[in-house]
Amino acid sequence: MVKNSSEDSDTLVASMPLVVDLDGYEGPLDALLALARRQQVDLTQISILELAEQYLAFIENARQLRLEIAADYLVMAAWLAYLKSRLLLPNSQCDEGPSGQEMAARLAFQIRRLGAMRNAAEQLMGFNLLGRDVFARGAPEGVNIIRSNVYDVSLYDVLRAYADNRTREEGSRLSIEPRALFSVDEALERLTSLVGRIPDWETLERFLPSGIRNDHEHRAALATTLAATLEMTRSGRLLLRQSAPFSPIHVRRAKRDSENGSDDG
Amino acid sequence: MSKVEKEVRILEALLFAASDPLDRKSLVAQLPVNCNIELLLERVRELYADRGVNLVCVAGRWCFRTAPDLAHFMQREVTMPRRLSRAATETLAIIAYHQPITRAEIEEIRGVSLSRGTLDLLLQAGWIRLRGRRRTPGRPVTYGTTISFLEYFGLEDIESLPGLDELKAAGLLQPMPPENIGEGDAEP
Amino acid sequence: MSKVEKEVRILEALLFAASDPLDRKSLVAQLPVNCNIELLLERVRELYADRGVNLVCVAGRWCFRTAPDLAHFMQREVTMPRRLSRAATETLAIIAYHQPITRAEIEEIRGVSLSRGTLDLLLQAGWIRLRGRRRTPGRPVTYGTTISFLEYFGLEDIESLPGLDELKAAGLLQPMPPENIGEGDAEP
Repeated sequence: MVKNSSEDSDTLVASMPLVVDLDGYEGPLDALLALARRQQVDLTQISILELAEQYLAFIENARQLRLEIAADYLVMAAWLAYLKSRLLLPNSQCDEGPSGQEMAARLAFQIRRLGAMRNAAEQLMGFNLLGRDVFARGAPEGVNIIRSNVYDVSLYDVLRAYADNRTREEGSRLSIEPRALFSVDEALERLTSLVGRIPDWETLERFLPSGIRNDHEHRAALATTLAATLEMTRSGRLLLRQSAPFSPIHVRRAKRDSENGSDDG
Repeated sequence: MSKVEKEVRILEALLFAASDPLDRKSLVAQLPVNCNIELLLERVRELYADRGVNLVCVAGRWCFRTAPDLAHFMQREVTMPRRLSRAATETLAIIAYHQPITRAEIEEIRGVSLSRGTLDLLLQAGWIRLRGRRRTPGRPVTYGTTISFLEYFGLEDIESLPGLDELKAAGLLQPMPPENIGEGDAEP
Repeated sequence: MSKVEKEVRILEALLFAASDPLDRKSLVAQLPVNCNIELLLERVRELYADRGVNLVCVAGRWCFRTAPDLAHFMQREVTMPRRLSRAATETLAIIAYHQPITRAEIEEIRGVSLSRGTLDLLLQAGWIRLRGRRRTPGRPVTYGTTISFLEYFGLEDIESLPGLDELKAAGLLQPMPPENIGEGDAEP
């Protein structure tokens, strides 16, 4: 941290090595405020040019120390380098946009404003705070006069409730797509309608439904169709054959005496 | 100010701020050392004897109490503020954000059915009102918030409610990690 | 006992028994008719000026508080509020002085973006509230302070913020430097 008190003299400031500790600052404006406080006690009199140089030196120093410098510090450095050039150049070219002086004044304003707010915050925290310095009646006797609000709920509670609800909602809106898988019932129905057309051994694969889009559906259809053939085999309507483990499964209509030759259509 | 007077002031402050009557021991522990607690208590008792607040000793412990003769000035029906239930708060928030909204829509957003009293309670509190009827089958009643709602919550108009992005920016709305799905516990 | 003295006693008792600061209206409603509330409050204030408990006006409402100089005799661990970070106190101060103010404006003053929890924490503590929306593109939400803020810091009203007049006079509460230089974007 740059200590910011008791260094009024410019020569002293100039001779002071810059202490580089980026963690000590909350952003470039904060760093500039700290540098400005070194420069002068009265923030209304800051020299922006000098401040720009100090800041650039500060960033350069940090770079040499190979400290990681956040992007906004570098943006500020680039902007200050530009401002410095604007301030140093004679104001001859009458381009649009604010002059160097105007830009400097605005920056000085921002620094003063941040400084003022920081002082105000310190002053506020130095007040006699309720519960820290002064205390309310510890045991009010409960005569709560004119309190027309029956419910104790703040806007914060309402917002919180809504936010929680939305959070739950976002998290739980999990729509499960209906899976177009072939069911055993469907396979049974399909095979039943086809069974008359399987006079000879055919591979099971041939009886899968059409419109299968991927391997996943294919495997599911194969499993349900197999289950259906097993069921139909059990009830004596089909025959199944597999010559070796993992080899293709073949299906054939079971010839039943009663149906022989009659149900081919 | 004499030493005793100073100690009397401390004793007053301690007794005032205490949430329970204090016994001699705890008083002595908080007062400066070597003070005469009996003398101090007697002083305070005398000081406040004719005031609106008196020092009394109950069960060996000391506290301030309003003077008994003023009891009838202290009486006023006490409407102790009750906490609004979570369900009611959430319902109120949903109505505020989605008005005009029907009961069924509220239930859909909350994911649970609305218990009978919730809307009644909010209507009674004067925060919501009937807005009209939806032009859909069954013509369900729609609800919205009232002027009292705005006044109570210090809102200029209903547009002043922060949007989802703003809730997010204020840190209220937090993305929920997927692990929590199904537990219904969105507390961060 | 004179009429005024009697009324002073009642006022003491009322203020003492109340759990929250009381405004003039509530006090008048409880006191006997035709009493001079200003005079009574002044009397009580004087009576307690040097006592261990003082009458103070916070947020335009009256209450007793322990004398600030006795702070170190009070049992701190009981209600010690959690320490606010520098970012949080600074944000609170900026909101107090610049209200109504948007999140973007707070960030501009601080020169850094606001971390997620800061506003949430201040909202939860009940010190800030939503004020409305700025009539600018995007209609951003604006924030301001609450009555609890005044109570916590013991301020009579928002005009009592330290140095408010000086800051105003120095133009530091305006969005732009007092000279109001150009529209050039000098944003760092």
